[in-house]
Amino acid sequence: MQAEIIISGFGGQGTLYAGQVLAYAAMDEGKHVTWIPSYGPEMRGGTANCTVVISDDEIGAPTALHPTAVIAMNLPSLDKYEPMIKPGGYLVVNEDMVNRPAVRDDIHVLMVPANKIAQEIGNERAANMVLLGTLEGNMHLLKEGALERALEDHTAARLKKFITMNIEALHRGAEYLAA
Amino acid sequence: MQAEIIISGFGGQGTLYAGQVLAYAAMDEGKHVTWIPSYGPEMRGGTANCTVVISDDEIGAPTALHPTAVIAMNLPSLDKYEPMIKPGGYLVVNEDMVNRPAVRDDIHVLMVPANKIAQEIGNERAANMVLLGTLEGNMHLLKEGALERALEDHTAARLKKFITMNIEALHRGAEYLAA
Amino acid sequence: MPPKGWVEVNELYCKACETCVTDCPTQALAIDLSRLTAKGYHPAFMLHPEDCTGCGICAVVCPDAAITVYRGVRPGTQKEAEVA
Amino acid sequence: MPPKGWVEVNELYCKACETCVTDCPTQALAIDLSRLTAKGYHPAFMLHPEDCTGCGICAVVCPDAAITVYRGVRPGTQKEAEVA
Amino acid sequence: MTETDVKVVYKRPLGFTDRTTHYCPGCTHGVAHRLIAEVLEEMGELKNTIGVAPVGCAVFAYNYFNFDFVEAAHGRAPAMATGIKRTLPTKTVFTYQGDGDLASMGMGEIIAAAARGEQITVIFINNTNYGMTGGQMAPTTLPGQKTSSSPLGRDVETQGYPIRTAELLATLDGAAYVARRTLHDVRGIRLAKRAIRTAFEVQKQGLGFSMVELLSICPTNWGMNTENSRNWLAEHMLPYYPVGDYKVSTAVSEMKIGGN
Amino acid sequence: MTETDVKVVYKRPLGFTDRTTHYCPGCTHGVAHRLIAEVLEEMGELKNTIGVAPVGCAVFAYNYFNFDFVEAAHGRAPAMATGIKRTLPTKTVFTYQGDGDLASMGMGEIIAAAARGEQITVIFINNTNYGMTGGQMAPTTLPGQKTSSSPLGRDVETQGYPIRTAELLATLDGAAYVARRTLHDVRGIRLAKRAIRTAFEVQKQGLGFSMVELLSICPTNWGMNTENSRNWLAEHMLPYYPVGDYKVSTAVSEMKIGGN
Amino acid sequence: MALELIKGNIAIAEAAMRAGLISYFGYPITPQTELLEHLSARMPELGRAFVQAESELGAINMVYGAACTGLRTMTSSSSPGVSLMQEGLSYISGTELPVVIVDVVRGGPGLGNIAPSQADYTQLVHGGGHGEYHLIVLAPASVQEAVDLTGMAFDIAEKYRMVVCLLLDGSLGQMMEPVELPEFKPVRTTPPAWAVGSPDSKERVVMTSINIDPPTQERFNVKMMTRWQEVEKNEVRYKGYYLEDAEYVVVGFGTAGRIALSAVRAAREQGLKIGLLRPISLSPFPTKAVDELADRVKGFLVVEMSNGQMLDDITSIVARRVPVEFYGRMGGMVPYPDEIASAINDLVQGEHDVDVDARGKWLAKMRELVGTGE
Amino acid sequence: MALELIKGNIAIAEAAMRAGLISYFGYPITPQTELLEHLSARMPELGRAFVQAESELGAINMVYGAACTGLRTMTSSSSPGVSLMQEGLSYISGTELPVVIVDVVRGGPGLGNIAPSQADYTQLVHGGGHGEYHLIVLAPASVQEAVDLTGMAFDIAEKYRMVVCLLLDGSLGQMMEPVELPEFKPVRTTPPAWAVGSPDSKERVVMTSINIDPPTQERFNVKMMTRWQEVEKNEVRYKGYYLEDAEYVVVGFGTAGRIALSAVRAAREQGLKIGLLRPISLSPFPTKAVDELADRVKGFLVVEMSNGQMLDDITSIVARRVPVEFYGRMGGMVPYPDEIASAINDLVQGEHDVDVDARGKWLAKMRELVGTGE
Ligand SMILES: Cc1ncc(C[n+]2csc(CCOP(=O)(O)OP(=O)(O)O)c2C)c(N)n1
Ligand SMILES: Cc1ncc(C[n+]2csc(CCOP(=O)(O)OP(=O)(O)O)c2C)c(N)n1
Ligand code: SF4
Ligand code: SF4
Ligand code: SF4
Ligand code: SF4
Ligand code: SF4
Ligand code: SF4
Ligand SMILES: [Mg+2]
Ligand SMILES: [Mg+2]
Repeated sequence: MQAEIIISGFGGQGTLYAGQVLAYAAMDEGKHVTWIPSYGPEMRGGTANCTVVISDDEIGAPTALHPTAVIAMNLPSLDKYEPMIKPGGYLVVNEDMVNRPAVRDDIHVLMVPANKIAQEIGNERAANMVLLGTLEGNMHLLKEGALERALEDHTAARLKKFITMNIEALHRGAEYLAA
Repeated sequence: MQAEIIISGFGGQGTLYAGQVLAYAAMDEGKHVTWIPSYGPEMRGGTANCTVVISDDEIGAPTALHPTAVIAMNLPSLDKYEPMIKPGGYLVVNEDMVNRPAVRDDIHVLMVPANKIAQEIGNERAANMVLLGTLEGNMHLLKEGALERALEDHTAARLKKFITMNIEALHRGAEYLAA
Repeated sequence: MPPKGWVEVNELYCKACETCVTDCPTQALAIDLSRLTAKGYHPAFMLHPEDCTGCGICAVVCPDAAITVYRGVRPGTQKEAEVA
Repeated sequence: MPPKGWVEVNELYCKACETCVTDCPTQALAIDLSRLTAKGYHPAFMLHPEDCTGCGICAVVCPDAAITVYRGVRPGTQKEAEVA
Repeated sequence: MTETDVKVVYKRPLGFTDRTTHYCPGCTHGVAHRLIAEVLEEMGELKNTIGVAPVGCAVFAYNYFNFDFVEAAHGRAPAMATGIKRTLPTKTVFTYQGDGDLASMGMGEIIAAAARGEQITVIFINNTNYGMTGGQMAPTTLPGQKTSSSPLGRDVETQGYPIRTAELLATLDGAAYVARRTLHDVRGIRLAKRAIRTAFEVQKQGLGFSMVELLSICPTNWGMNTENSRNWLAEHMLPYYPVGDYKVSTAVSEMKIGGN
Repeated sequence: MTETDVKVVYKRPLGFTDRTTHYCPGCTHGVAHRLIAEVLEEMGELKNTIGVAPVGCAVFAYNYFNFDFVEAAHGRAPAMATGIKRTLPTKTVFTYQGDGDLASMGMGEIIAAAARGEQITVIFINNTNYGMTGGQMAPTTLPGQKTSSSPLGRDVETQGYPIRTAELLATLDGAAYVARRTLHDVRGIRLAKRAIRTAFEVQKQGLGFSMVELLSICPTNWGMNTENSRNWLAEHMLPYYPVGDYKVSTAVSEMKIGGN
Repeated sequence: MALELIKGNIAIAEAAMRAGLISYFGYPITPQTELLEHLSARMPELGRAFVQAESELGAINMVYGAACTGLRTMTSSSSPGVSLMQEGLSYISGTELPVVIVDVVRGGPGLGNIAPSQADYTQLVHGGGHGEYHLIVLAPASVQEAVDLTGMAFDIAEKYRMVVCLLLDGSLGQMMEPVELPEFKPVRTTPPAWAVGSPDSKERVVMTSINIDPPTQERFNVKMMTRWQEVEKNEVRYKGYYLEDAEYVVVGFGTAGRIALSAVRAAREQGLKIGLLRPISLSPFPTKAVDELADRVKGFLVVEMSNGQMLDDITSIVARRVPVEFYGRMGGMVPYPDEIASAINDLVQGEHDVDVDARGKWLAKMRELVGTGE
Repeated sequence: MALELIKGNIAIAEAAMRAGLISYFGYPITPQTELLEHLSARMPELGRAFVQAESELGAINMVYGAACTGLRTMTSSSSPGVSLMQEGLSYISGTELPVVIVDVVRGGPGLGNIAPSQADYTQLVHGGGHGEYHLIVLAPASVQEAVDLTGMAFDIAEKYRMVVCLLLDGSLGQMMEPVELPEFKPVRTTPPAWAVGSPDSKERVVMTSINIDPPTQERFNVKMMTRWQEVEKNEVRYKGYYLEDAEYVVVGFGTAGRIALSAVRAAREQGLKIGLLRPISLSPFPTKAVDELADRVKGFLVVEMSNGQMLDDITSIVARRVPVEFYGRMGGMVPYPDEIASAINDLVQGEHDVDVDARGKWLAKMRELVGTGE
């Protein structure tokens, strides 16, 4: 088993962090995992994305031209990555940040109003966790509760206070299931 | 025809300049010629030597392990170069600066009291020209008067006043003929 | 009537840094939270055009050369002002 | 009798720069043109040992740490002095 | 008052291209750029100028100025400017450098250029950190100031003291004009512009090396908004880096600036 | 007075090996060496010292001192000394550098070390030229002075002005003690020794960076005998490079020097 | 030990400290800066030396000084900064000192960009500084390998008193992977007898790279080259994948090597007999391994994130026995496995010409693929 | 024209001025200093720019700036100084600028000494700086050739907008030979249209080596490599001696090449069919010439004043067709013709093994000859 997941959005939307949560969870389950960001000269603004590869085996390339799944947190990410997803793969879209539906019909598409949901649970910045929840809720890359445990085990002390909210976000996201 | 001449002594004895006079003379006769100094970190003191190669042909090595001729202006130079001279070659020694005769008997040895002669003609620093005169007087590397013409044609303006004395030194040196 | 002025904020350049807003001596400027520029910023705009003296301070402090300052009365607004 | 001194010039180090000669306040030192050191220099020496005060100036200025300075009377010379 | 009385008090300088900058919102690199463009426009030097960009946040400066530009290796802008100026002595040549670039990596080059009295102008942006690489300690970082490579605050015992560059260069005989100004408020900016004008005039009149150090904010790496950054500059930087003229050679003090 | 009254007023310092130096006759590099050796002997630091030799005429300094030594790349001695001192903070570490080495090639390193308040001592030989390579112009070459690369005399218009290094470094907060002395006469040498002692004490007591600039003669490249060289130094160098203390931090001024 | 998810840059920093790093000297440069930043916090905590140098020149010469004490020292940088260290590396080598340096390579030449690259291969492997010397160059392909090689680098550096360089591309510096960090080693804090400042040395110690007398310098160079023969004998490292029955072999190191692994796996799934040789020590190079393969395989494909700097070495070893083809991306571009897979297909299906100008062929393809910007 | 007897260093300085040198920036270092000193007097006389830079870093970056104006510029140095220029050379190459640099090589590594050497071959030929770029490297073997190549260097540099480096060893810099200096060329004083400060350019000109976008950088690199193919096609230079009927060929450049000539002549006098190939352009290398010889001769002897840096290139080209042997001196030692003659004899009489480890064999011999100093 090997899965390649790209999480992409604006800087500040927490795409890199979402990828790390996924990577931690995979690591804790004994999987091979890589997390690699795109890094650019402009430290701020612009896009920020990362690729997480999860595998039962030693991982070769830490990037993928045809990823298994993509979380697109804004329109440019949707435009860029939708065409690249492996047939049969997953596309999770932050519906609140795009103005069009997905066009591919050979993949699983999940449109999630992540900003709204995050606002409902009290913090718009948790949209990344909502989408991650949707991804895992559909793909079952890891064991039940793995992401939640990763949040609990790997959140830095000063951020512990956000754990509950983030777990809630994961759960709300997981409720979105592909048709 | 190719001849390799090493001129060696203390810094300040004018060995490099003697080599240049020889090289100029050879050049003016249309010969191929190279002049190469040994150069060291200690700008002053220590030994100073140069190798002049004169040839009818394009010159390969500008140095020689077994030179055709050596002018040794002091004892270390005599010690170092005497053994290297090609059999049948020439060794011109500044007798005033060494405390031993030459030992080789398969070469032409010329012991010249160059300092004394130079003093006689008014400048101890002309010892180099005395020895060069001896060398050329015996080896006839170039046409008659070539060194004198080189001195006349290539002496820098501010040194012109020494030309007559240097020519005299050449002549006095040339009087020393190998037995 | 004191010399009047107005400014234009070029939204291509404005990055919503608020420097002009802070420094305008008459509080004529504000950030327009209702709009986003192409670059994704809420641009500065003239909240109180009537207060602008055309002093040029906003332009002097603007790090993005986004502001043009005019002195006189804004064409078009003159009439409105007269009507009012 | 004023305190007397003498110096020794180590010829291994002396390079005949004449600094000590120039600076000796009593002109006790000179360059020995009659001799050459192993390095080929005419070394400094005490031309007027009787004038040396042992002030140490020559050693302070010597760039080659060639000079040892003693105060007192040179062993051996004492007797001569007495004889004289 | 009629519509024909309308006067443009301020507009974007001709020395700028129409590209938007990559600088963070509020960053006073932009102000420094603008002042240079204004001065060169006023002096009629836009067509006669060659700029030298540094490695630092201003690495893309050449995109924003509307005249010839070259891009130097980190710290070497003064050497590069020297090469240009010696080759084309009638051109106006300036370097634009950050504090990491000029006062750390390129300290050798700036001192040599100033000592040589190189006829170039240097615009030096002191923002107390390495902006471009993410806010590491610079030679200008204040004692106790936290940066990404002085996480507990600059400890002068192990990390040394800030360098006051204007004061340092002012000791050199080749430096004709060395001044420090600030960009944190409107008065500072106006005075900065005058200093920049003087510096370029010094070059035009062949009076020697000129440099203007500009205190500048870095909201992003300082972790403050624009307003707080400007206040922080006033409160912390100004006392350590007083604005003023540190070197005005006799020739410069007698210089007449024409026009405008 | 009897033979037992004999007292050694001066002898070759213990800090020297018995090798003869390669310096030209009269060259005051030798005097500087001797003073260092004397001071370290007096301080009891001979066994605790690591010297850093430069590239320049003093490149072989390590042959003459009787303690641990390293040889730096041209200009980089302060960086190398920093590496040693940070690794072995209880050692006495000093660099010995010429004016080409320190004030040209290594200007970046010396300023950074001084600004860092690096706990090292720098002995800086100003002989107004590059001795080792045959007498080219140095940053310290005087206006009008002829050298092999300023054959018509240093033209300040194109070749710039001399750098007054002590004054320059004195502006830095990390520099605790910066002084200039001369080696051209006995009084100067005595004062130089005292300054060198102070500089090493500053290091020993951890008060910061210390440097002594020593005006030195180069008879060979100046083309004069020793005596004329010493006079030339007094006449031409002293006015341009006045001896004096350029920086004495408060802590240093309160420092007590024990012994001898 | 527990696994941790760490970035390559930070993993190397941690591994170095655990290997007994006493002093670090560096200068910020992307994509290496986190290494420096991490140590700026951690080294003082441990009471060890951290200095942000004034420049890479400063950094390498501080390391030079620190290495003269024989205690573990390191610097890190990225391409332009490493160019500035060339003089220092030659000096350090000429003084026989143990030093570890890290080059997190970015796109070049010149200022270039900060994206991943492997184009400092020749600079490090064949010597970017003056005179005769060698660096030992190790190229990890994963964060764990970076950690392991960092510890080993210090040991090897000390064993031979040479410079050991870790060469990794920017992406490996930025990538997070689970790693097991080693325990903290006991740290040497007193200089060994050969070093300056040692309490154990009988005579005073002088550390220098000058040999003003050419015969002495030549003897030294003979000694160093003899030592290098030892290194070539003992320190070759590489990893082979599917080599036993391989008909064609892909050669790639670091990130290019691991990306190639994906492509090789895909080829195996297609039934192609492809193997992968991933050099870990680039200097000394696994010459013998390539040599032996050249006797039994049908061809090679060299994959690099550069214009084929290792390619030249492979071509030289293979010596026209079988064709050597090349696929590289330059200037900060990272190949996808698919690109390598298609290059594998070209190799397998292509005509076998041992005289092939691999670089010329590839370049022609690149001109079509990406153009020349003209 | 009259012949003059001039030192290599000064001849190059004169030739550069006559070729239209507008600006020179340099820093003193033995054995190159006379070049700088000569220009310090002559350039101001001609109203041209001479600056003694603060360092080689300063010098190369001044040259970088001057080259941006498109007017002829040059620097010169020796080994350690050239190491310091590596960053600059990468930048200049990445900005496509015409520059001439002179490296009068001395014994290394490190501070080494100031005696003649050729050990900067890899540094210059294979690239001592970061990223993908090439220098054109020319190696004269006589003062006249140095003069001729200097003029040509400027032309080639401009033709390709690349760095051209003259590599000579210290002895050639110090040697006097009769030379014919060229006439003064008319000098370009206004920047061409591609350069900054040009009156002819329609748009403003920006000179930079940054391509922050990797695809752009990659396109640039493809363009530069394509240009390099042109250079390889057009600019290969070498001189052959007695090659027609040669059974064995000696390969050596610069001073080593001319010393080899003496040895080859001696061998011919003994009746041995020995030829000499003397590469003049080291980069691009006369690959084809060696390749063709490898098809018809019985063996090669490579002669260098280094540890065999060109040897690796010859070995690669010959690709085991015939044996390649090596004779080198290091650390400032200059071989005598007699030594090379005896190496020729060994080659002719030795056993023919194409797998010979030429460097290993030579090194073993060197250990006997000069020892390791241990
Ligand atoms: C040789 C080299 N070293 C390091 C770097 C990385 N680098 C890029 S910008 C920069 C610092 C810039 O800081 P500063 O000059 O203060 O400019 P700012 O970004 O603050 O305006 C550094 C270290 C580089 N590009 N080249
Ligand atoms: C990188 C480098 N550049 C240049 C040199 C050549 N070089 C050796 S000594 C020296 C100048 C030394 O002058 P200074 O520091 O004044 O010392 P002095 O000889 O006058 O005591 C130079 C330029 C070198 N060794 N290395
Ligand atoms: S100062 Fe300029 S950029 Fe900032 S908000 Fe005002 S107009 Fe916009
Ligand atoms: S011109 Fe003056 S008054 Fe008008 S908006 Fe700008 S700052 Fe305010
Ligand atoms: S000062 Fe020293 S070296 Fe000079 S002459 Fe006197 S003893 Fe000799
Ligand atoms: S000790 Fe004083 S008096 Fe005696 S020789 Fe020396 S300088 Fe002269
Ligand atoms: S990082 Fe700092 S200096 Fe750089 S653009 Fe942003 S605010 Fe300005
Ligand atoms: S060249 Fe000058 S500095 Fe060097 S040893 Fe001789 S006199 Fe002293
Ligand atoms: Mg900054
Ligand atoms: Mg000097």
